[in-house]
Amino acid sequence: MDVLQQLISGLMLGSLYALLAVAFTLVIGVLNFLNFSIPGIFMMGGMISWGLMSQTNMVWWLAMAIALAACVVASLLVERFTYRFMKMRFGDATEHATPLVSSLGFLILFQGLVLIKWGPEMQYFPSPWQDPNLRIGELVIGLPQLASLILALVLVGGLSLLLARTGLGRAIRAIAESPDTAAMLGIRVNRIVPAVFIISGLLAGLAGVLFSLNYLQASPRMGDEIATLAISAMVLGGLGSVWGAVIGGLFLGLVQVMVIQFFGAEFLRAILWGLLLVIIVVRPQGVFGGSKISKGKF
Amino acid sequence: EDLVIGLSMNKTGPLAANGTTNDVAVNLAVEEINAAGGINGNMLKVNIFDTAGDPKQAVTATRQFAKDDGALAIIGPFSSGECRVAFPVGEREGIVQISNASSAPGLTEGFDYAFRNTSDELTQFRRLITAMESHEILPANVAIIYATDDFISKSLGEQAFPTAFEEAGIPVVATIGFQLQAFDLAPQVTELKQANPEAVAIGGTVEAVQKVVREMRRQGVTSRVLASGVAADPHLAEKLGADGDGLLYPTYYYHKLNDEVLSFQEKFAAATTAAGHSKTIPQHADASAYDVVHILAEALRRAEVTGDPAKLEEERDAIRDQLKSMEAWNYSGILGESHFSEVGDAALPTHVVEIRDHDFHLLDTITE
Amino acid sequence: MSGYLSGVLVAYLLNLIIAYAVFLPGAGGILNLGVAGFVAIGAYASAWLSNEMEWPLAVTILLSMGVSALIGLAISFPILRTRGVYMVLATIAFGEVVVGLLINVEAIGGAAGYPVFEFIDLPVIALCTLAVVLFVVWLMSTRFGLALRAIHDDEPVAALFGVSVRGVRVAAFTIGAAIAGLGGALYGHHYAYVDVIYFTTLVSIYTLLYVLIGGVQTPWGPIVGAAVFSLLPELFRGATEWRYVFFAAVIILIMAVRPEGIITRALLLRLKRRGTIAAPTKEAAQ
Amino acid sequence: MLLELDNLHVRYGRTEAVNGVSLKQKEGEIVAVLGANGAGKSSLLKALAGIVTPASGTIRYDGEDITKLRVDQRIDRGIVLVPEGRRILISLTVEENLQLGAHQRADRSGLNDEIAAIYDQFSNLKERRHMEASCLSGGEQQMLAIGRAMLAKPRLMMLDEPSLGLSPLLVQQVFSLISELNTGGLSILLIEQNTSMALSVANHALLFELGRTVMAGTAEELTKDDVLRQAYLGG
Amino acid sequence: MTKPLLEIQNLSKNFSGLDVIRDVTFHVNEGERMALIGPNGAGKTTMFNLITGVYPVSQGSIRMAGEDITTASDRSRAQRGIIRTFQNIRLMPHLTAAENVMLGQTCHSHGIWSWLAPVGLQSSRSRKEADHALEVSGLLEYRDMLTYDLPYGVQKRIELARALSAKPKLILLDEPAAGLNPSETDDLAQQLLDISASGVTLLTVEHDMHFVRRLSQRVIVLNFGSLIAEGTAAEVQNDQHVLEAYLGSDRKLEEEVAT
Ligand SMILES: Nc1ncnc2c1ncn2[C@@H]1O[C@H](COP(=O)(O)OP(=O)(O)OP(=O)(O)O)[C@@H](O)[C@H]1O
Ligand SMILES: Nc1ncnc2c1ncn2[C@@H]1O[C@H](COP(=O)(O)OP(=O)(O)OP(=O)(O)O)[C@@H](O)[C@H]1O
Ligand SMILES: [Mg+2]
Ligand SMILES: [Mg+2]
Repeated sequence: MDVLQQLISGLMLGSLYALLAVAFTLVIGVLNFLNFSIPGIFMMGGMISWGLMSQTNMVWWLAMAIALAACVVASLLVERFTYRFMKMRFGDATEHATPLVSSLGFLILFQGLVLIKWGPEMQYFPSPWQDPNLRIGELVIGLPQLASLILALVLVGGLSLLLARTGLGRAIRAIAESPDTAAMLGIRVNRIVPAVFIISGLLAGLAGVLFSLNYLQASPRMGDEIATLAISAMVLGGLGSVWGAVIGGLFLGLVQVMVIQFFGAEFLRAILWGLLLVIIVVRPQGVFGGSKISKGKF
Repeated sequence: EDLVIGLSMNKTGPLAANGTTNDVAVNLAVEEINAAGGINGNMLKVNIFDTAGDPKQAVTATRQFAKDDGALAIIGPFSSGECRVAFPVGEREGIVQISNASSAPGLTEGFDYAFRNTSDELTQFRRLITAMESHEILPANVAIIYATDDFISKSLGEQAFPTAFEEAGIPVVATIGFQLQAFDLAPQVTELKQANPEAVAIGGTVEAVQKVVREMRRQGVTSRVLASGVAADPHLAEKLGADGDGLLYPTYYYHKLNDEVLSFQEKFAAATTAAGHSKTIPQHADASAYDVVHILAEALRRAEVTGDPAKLEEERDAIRDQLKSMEAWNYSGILGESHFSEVGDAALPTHVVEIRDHDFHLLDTITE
Repeated sequence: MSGYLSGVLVAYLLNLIIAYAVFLPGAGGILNLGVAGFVAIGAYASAWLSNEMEWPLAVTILLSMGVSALIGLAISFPILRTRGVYMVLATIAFGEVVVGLLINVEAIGGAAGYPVFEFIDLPVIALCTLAVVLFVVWLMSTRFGLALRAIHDDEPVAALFGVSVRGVRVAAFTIGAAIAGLGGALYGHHYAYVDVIYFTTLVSIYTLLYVLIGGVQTPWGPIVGAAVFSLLPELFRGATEWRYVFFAAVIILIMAVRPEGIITRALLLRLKRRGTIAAPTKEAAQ
Repeated sequence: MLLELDNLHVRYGRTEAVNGVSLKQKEGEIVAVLGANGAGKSSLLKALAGIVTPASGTIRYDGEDITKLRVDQRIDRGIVLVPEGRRILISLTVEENLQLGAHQRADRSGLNDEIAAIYDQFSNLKERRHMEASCLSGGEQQMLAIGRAMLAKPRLMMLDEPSLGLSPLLVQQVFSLISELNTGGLSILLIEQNTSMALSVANHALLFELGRTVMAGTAEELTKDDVLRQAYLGG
Repeated sequence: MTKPLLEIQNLSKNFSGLDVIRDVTFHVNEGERMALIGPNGAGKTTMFNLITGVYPVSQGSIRMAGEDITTASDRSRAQRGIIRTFQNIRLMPHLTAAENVMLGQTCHSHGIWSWLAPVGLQSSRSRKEADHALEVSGLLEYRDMLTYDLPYGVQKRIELARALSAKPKLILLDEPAAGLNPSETDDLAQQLLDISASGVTLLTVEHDMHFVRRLSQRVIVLNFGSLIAEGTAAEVQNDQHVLEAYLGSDRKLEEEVAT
């Protein structure tokens, strides 16, 4: 029974990694851009929902909708000042380190603003439901986590179809390789790229909301810990492979739970990252990834 | 001549949750002292330095106070990590530093100029057990869960808790670790559940306690929770809601203790609101910082300092000597009657607090 | 010197040393986000050697650089197999493993951190930094530096002109690790305390950030980048909690205006050319 | 008039790449632009395609002022460029590259036949249709670039050095293709280093130097010109 | 007495099942000027990639100056004197023209000191050599400019200067005249003849037959990865297979291209 519970816990934890990993992989796989601001957007999803609910007594669904809208706006802001700006001046945003550095700047900015508004404490996130858990006998499954797993799978299915099958997908891949050439071919780069950022921001924000719902907490630093693991999940899955991101996320969740169970949390860091290091070194292009390797130079 | 005191604080940074309003408390005390005529006719002046929790900046702060500002003494640094690097600097410069919050064991040991207005966790936790014993609510067995990558939490989980439980003859049925920053504690709590303890002692910060308790209740673990002094927080009851029922913790600052404390709270609330803070209820670190100012003022008074730059060195030493012999003062602040021990830790009364029905209740106060 | 200034300066100089540890492999296109791991190794090694062995400081510092370099050398072979973001992650993973291991070694304090008894003050740190700057500037002007920059631009072509790509990359990574070790050793001896939680990936990320802000095309970049990072928040000290918001805004602004870093080769060449144009009479006379 | 340029200027920072060029092209004509390296020929085409914004001057196309239109809007109107340096997307397959050429077309019927026709024209591409374009040889990439532009169904096709890197046989093939397309009614603006080849298919030609037109006339007039012969026809 | 410098024996290369080079045998003599021509996709660039060690060979052998270099590293081939230019220019964009040229000298840097002596200084020997090389090619004015914003023609010339500064025995030129106008092509041909006169062996891939005729003593023709003809330019140009596969049978147009 307990092993089963541990397995479920692992998968559920992994599903949050997966959702965030998909947000990362979209921007990096589609646009070749490691967007460091995503943890900040994730955090805003949770914190803004909390802020609205606790400070203005707004109903939960409205608060979350507004929070998600804010995340989308934030993501577009990042697009405007990193990607678009670079594209306008240099044709290709990803040949430079700018997006990397400025998106990190945005992370600091978002965190700073939230800190000023709400202070650094971890906040209690009120659950709109009596018990947001599915209970089957002794087993407990977090519904928000289940939702993120299903959401991740559905979204990923849709996205991978979109990318592989439609003309839009082709256009996006063209932009990924060379925005300049894509623009020359008449692809509306300035419309498609924001769309990708909107989706990515929405996913990150949603992951943040689901995180808060599940762990009943929100804090200005809630993105820090989960982000590195989401990035790892993405890389493990292979850059730009949306399915890879999901599988990578679930895998990491499971590994994490198993390490804690069998070795203890004090060795989690060394074992988890050691394992990652070995995997990357043995398969330098990700486990499920194609051979596509980010061109990102600086 | 103004008498300058430095305040090394965490206005920003990862630990700002407990540090960000310390300056408000300090200013409150300074205003009171100055309004009452200052110290031997001289006004007290506080210089503030935000270290953002970064030890490097804490060193800069101590240096600035000691060398540039001509400070007589320093309040702070705030955290244990900062104290460790800043205490040696203060020692070299020969200036007193009184930390208002840090509680890692042995921080002040070996330093002549380092003090703190707190004490180690073992003493506090022992008192918690004593209180439980006298109220006949000692558990038959306990489990320990603690953050392995944080010094204080780790010393709680591996030293303070086991020692105290062993002394009281309570068997520990499970010891489980987690990482301070971890947000998902499901696997640990599942393990906890297997051990089925009557009470669970949590070694971790306020946030860690919240996370553990929430996950425990989610998985249906109903054991009583015992927390430590680092988890003391006037918001804890509200943050935990019904999940917090039965939780016990020891603290030096109990925010509902007496009228003196309540009036301090009122002043603090007014001052923080005026300064635009969202946090208006003081925590231990605030109350402690407030007391430290009064302690320092008294030390300055007794040392008959003049603030004359030429005599800075002697006066700094005189302040230290006064603090060393503080037991003789019979000083009492909002944290209660206190003095510094041989090594520089504070000897303060401990209040054991219980959370029931979304609120705090004082179970007992223990002095020895 | 004022205590405040010396405090800020020490922090700047230590940041600068670590910046060069990132810069050197970075000039060859290797992103090292595990640099904090090497800093930690250097800090603990030197602390342990001087605490337990009671060897002279110069010896322990050199040895700690050696230890860091050796580990760098060993890890460089697997890490340099990877590319792009994978390399970023591999180096992050390395840094995390170092922290994850050190925090469990009780002999050097574990999670409690480790006190260091021998003290090093500003003058020595300044001298060491100067040595590092001169060393890197010199190294970048040698054929080794040229090869490194060529590898950054186009690895296969560099190989076709006789550059030992692997050798140069391994050397750059290893020397970077040694410099990081030096930074760590100085850190430990100055602050008299080392604690793994101050050598996490975040430190590496910020270091890379300011190296990139300064620019990786020339060895002068880190000097400016580290200054932006260490001194700018000081300038905004008065703004208290808005301090980091301003700082972030400035970073975004700088990158928008100088996407390849503040100091680029093109900039230096332009300045140089302006210099020669400023003295045209002499050339005309020849 | 299909295309009318009036006093067009293109600048990159301080470099004046196109310096006051005027040009008229009738529907169904082939106009060749000749000139040395760096004369500003490519910059002119880029301005026409909307990739660079002219500093001043106007571009009229079919009577409409298109100076301020976006690239995709110009493609909608049938202005398509085969760029200098091919600009193939190497991570996409050959077929995907071709389809990208047609991605703006509203009418997609018959696209497959058209793609098949391109494969017939350039048999190298057919064999490699599902391979990543990164595998293509230099000349094959050039074929792909031309095929991609054809699939956009242009009215005005602009070719920037189409013969670059092509074998003599293929150069002939491309030029007869140009003639053929032209016979079908397509207007062509051509940049070519292979001056004699260009003049043999063009109706009109311009000679560029430092961003200015220094000579213009019918292809025949220019073929006979001594100065041109000396400099560009290799004696 | 001519002796072979580069010998290609039964060389084959396939990329995941696709035969790109099929059993090709030829040699280049010392001091010779030879051309390699063939239709697009015939495998010419691939041949260069095999000779310089960019790709491993599938079958066959490559010998340089009598030594087998089939499995030698790209770097050691450069050190033996095989240097090339590229069909698509590949200069280092963040290096100045002079530094690009200095990079060419790298294959003759042996010993730790040649790696650790500053080359950036105006007074260093490398720098002087590079300046000299640029001056000879008429490129001195670009010495301290980064190469990415230089005109195409200039970049091509810098690439050649870089190759020459490696003091090659054998230089492989991949479409050196592409994109140049006739007068520029002429200058290039003259420069290459001078280079050849100084004892360097040339192997050129080029589609401009006029240029090939002027430059090359001997021509080999690849088609679908196989060698289909070998001889002087004139001989090859009249070969029926070559006409069909490469030059086209439309003589009139061909003449025009050639003259
Ligand atoms: N993006 C750019 N930035 C700066 N200068 C440029 C840019 N593109 C072209 N130039 C400069 O503008 C001038 C004209 O360039 P353009 O490419 O239009 O000439 P061209 O006639 O097509 O030459 P080529 O025969 O080499 O293709 C040249 O001096 C070139 O260096
Ligand atoms: N890495 C590769 N993978 C698969 N096929 C390849 C690869 N490289 C080249 N090819 C194929 O091999 C053939 C020969 O290519 P190569 O570049 O050698 O031709 P080329 O003779 O130089 O042609 P061109 O004159 O057009 O440059 C081409 O058909 C090309 O598609
Ligand atoms: Mg051009
Ligand atoms: Mg080729």
